[in-house]
Amino acid sequence: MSDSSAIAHGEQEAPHEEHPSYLRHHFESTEQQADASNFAMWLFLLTEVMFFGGLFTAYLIYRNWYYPAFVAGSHQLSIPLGGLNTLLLITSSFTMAMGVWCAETRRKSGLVLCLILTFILGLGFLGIKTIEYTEKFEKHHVPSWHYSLNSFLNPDSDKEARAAGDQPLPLDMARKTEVYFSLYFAMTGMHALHMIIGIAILGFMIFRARAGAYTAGHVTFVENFGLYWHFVDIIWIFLFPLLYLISRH
Amino acid sequence: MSHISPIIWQFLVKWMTNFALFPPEASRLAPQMDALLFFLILVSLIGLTIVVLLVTSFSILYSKQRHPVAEQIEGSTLLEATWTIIPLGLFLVMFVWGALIYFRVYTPPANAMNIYVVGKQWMWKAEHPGGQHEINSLHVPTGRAIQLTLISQDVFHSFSIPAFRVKREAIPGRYTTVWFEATVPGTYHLFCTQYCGTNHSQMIGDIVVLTPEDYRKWLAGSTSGASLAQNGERLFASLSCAACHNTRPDARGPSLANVYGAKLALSSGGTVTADDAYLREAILNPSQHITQGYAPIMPTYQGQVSEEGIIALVEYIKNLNSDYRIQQTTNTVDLLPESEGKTAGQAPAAKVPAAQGGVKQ
Amino acid sequence: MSPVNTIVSLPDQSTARIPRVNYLNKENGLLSWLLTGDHKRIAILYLISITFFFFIGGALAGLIRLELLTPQADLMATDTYNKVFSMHGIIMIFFFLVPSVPATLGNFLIPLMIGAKDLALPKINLLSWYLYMAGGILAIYTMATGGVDTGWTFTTPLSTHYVNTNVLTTGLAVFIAGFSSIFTGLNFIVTIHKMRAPGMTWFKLPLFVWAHYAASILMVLGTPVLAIAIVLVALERTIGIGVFDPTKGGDPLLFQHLFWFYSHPAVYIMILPGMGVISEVISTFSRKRVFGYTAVAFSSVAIAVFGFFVWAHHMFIMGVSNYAVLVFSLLTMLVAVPSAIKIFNWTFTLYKGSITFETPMLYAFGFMGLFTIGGMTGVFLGTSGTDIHLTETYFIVAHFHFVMVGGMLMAFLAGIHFWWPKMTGRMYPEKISQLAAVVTFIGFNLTFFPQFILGMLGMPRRYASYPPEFQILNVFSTAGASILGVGYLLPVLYLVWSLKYGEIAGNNPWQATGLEWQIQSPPLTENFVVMPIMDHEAYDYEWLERQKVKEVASVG
Amino acid sequence: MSEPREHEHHIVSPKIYGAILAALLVGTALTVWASYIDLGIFNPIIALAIACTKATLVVLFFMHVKYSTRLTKLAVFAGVFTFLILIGMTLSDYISRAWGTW
Repeated sequence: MSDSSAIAHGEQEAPHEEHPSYLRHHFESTEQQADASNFAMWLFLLTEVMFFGGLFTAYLIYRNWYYPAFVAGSHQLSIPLGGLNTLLLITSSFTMAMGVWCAETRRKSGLVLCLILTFILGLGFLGIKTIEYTEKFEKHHVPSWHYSLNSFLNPDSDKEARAAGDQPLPLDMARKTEVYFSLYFAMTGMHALHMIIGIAILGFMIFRARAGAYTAGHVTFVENFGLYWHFVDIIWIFLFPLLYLISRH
Repeated sequence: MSHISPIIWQFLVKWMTNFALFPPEASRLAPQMDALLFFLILVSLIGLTIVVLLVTSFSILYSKQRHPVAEQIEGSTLLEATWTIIPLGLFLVMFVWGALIYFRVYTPPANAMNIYVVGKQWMWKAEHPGGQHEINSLHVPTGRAIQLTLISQDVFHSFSIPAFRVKREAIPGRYTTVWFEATVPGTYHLFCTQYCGTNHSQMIGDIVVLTPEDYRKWLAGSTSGASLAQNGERLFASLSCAACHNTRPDARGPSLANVYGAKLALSSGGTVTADDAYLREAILNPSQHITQGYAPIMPTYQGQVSEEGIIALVEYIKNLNSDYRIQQTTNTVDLLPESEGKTAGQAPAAKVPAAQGGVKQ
Repeated sequence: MSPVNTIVSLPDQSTARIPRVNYLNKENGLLSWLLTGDHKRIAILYLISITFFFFIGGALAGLIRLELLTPQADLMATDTYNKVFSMHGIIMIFFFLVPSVPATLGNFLIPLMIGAKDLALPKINLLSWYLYMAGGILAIYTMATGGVDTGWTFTTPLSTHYVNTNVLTTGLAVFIAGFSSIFTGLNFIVTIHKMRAPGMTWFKLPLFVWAHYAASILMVLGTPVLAIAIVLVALERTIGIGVFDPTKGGDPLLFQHLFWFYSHPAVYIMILPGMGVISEVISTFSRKRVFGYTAVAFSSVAIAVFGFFVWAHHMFIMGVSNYAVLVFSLLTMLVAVPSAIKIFNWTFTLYKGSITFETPMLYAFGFMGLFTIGGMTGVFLGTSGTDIHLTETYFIVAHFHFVMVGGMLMAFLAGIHFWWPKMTGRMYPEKISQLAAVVTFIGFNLTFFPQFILGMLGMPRRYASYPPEFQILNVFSTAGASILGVGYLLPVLYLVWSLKYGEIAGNNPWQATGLEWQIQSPPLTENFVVMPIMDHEAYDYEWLERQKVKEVASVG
Repeated sequence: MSEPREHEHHIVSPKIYGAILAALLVGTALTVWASYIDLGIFNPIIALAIACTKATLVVLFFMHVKYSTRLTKLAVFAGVFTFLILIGMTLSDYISRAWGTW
């Protein structure tokens, strides 16, 4: 039987020099490998865009239908906390970008520092999110969870609503705030889930980075994680104005 | 297509119906739908025949025995353009033709007699304007445009009458409409075609098409005493709607007389036509439907009135519209049981314009 | 030399041997399979598991047909029937049709066809198989512990508030399987972009690869929308958020928008790879380059792109706005055109060819006939007027079974027979497999053609009992299903038999031109010993002849 | 093998990262500030415009798309495009439902 060289004009590969240990057998060059995994990461982010796309579609429809309820619901959120979270997340995106730069320029301690900072900022974000969620829980603004319309029917009895100068909503519209909070929890919840996954991976990366895994020329993993982290940041960049900043004047 | 040869057409449809290959045609719309269906079947058959003929003849002509060496052909832009443009043209014809029929099925004529249908797991409840209730059956007269206003109490259902070629989804929380005009007396299938849970396949019933005389008898025999609008009036009073919706100059709510079908200016800006769907929404979600010049003080009745109750209210409000009342009365006068004596003679004459009203052949 | 009515050329059976080293025997032991990164081994894993799920789904289909033998619900209670058809749909769609050709044949062949050593992301590839298995086992588990009766469409508010079966676990199973599909598609796209051999330009790619590329785009961009729709259903069912709940102000139609945004492109995910198989088979057995290669390649991409614009044609009578119906109906007509182009291009590939009728070709002919019917009846449903009468009846059932079973399953079987020698190194038995192809075709038509008439008559789908006048056609259908069952069992038997007793196939039994046929069968784990260089067009049979002449010359 | 790379792997300098961070922070402040002013219909438009600008900055610089191959740019474009189809075509139904029957 003929062997697999049946293609007569296959070109004999140049006897290759020692491969870097991270080059997997089926790639021809490290560049091809890096390219491929980078592109794969981008495709994965496309699926994430569409995943959140469904939520944004729902948001747009109901915001058009139940605008007063969305305004009143939005006024229950705290801009200082939301704004602080935006700052934390944007800064963590910056430290992550710096981390990638450190890895590219082979600065091990810089990379570890950046990753730890990102880790802490991410945890801070989740901490504040927890505070916000707890507040919603205490005020019975979690859909279906003894959901209370009090803040919307009697805004004077409610600190946030009074501060925003809300007028009482009619009962039928007040009920629609549940749709707002459904979307609020679905959107921020899905976002927080992505944050938790990201932070878990970050923790793993910090250990590997201290062992010098990413500063030996193979930075794909850090780069790809960076893409993921920035994507999560972008989602928040949209969530913040859409959920927190409806008609604040 | 029916104009090509009515005789062949009749033969075709009768024959196929007889052999249970095709449902009976029992509405004015059915032949129009069937014309398009036969066109589609014809195009499909021709297309399929072309493909099968070509494949078979090529297989015979160019089998390896007869044609040992293949001739390499790159392709042919002209041929490919042909089988891009011809199907596209045919599909566009189908699109236009189909869209015309679609409009016809879902655009009831103005003078149609309205019957309300509520779907719930697992039955159909029909409410006639005269107050007759039916479950899992629907009695309709021939020669009269009937509009169904459908709503579901729980999940999606679908009201399907194959013999009339009509079907419409009953949606929770929203009215949908469909109309038909039955032509042949008889009993036809009513199916729920949208899967709706355990007893989906038992959510079936009969559409009983009666001649106007029989229908009159049926109406007289199954009346419940009060018409739908009268039920609505009673409900209107018991919910104290008239406390605000009255004609006094200091009324807190707009008067509902002649509101049905009117263009209303809303306080949120914009205008809206007050149709059935609007009236229902205004009862359940009033704050989004405040008429200009009134304060948003109306409470919601969500959870306090059943779908049947809302239907009665809507019918009552519709009947406050003098045009609507007059039109419905003149339209259905020959069908009212008590009018048997005086209109029996002129009924056929009155029927013709009504029958011609909706559908242009 | 060779018989006139076949192109099969096998090596001398007395001396031929399966290559000593190949991907099947490189490593041994169960673990070497379960931890493999080799795309060919993963393809085999997929093939075995997909066959398993196919027969589970098939058994459920058998139960459905048996129940419908009589007008009353006498074999099982209506709620059992509802669970059976729901699980039939879920298993067949998410665990058979979506992964069928891509995950088995695509996985096996794409690297071979483009001259790569493996898919770009072997570990992700293995992960996607594990996800598929996790989803599949969860689906079987839900079936064993009570099943689900929402239908495969999970329509709200039925699925969120009105049934008390295992919606959550089934949803989770579909969710997981969805990610398996996303990873497969992602892997294909990266591989096709980044791993092509030198000289393998886009327009030298086999059409099989083009079709998979188009399908992969749909997998990557469509599936996540299904995922979020399922997540929202799950949240609505568990904690009661109000996104789809009409009593809380949500719109149940929104769920259908999101669901069909995936599930309509999903039918193209299912059919496009099948079209890829048909292109290869028809070209090989008529010894001709595919007629209008570029048109066929671009029609795949056109189907993928337009596929995203037409989803609301599933909702014509559901209360979407009439204007939207117009737009979506028109776009549906446009997406029908590329399919018509493909059918005619395949037909004209036969013109002036040199045709032989081995089993894959018979299946391909079956595909062309049945897919033409399936496609044309799709136009009945895309035409908004006739859709009113035909939707939600057995016409729909017949239509998508013609496309999915008559189209995709025929293509799958064509592909399995076509590449069986490459995958195993042995030929399947020709006569009995031709018989199986014919039996399948007859059984299929007998099963599903009566359902078109049932649909015309108005018999609704998903009915456990039906008016007695529909019985005769249902009896025909059930009778056909039993023939169809035989047609599907036969290949399993003789293909397994051929693993040990089949003739040795040699490198290129069909004299085909793809790169995968130029290497040993079964291939080495690393596919190519030397990096192949693509210096000829796809489907260049003259190049193949020259190669043979050269080989003879060099040996002589 | 693959498309010829248009650029060698480009390393973005920390200075640019710093500038982007500053721009993002300013954008955040701006969007909060703008939300307190009554601009009528323009409130959501401005909020979205700022968010889109910020997202674009992140994509171009933090995610290196500005220095990436055409393929990556195409992928980003495809994602945005499909996202817009999902939103646009779904909304087309919801918007035209309000137009009434005909």
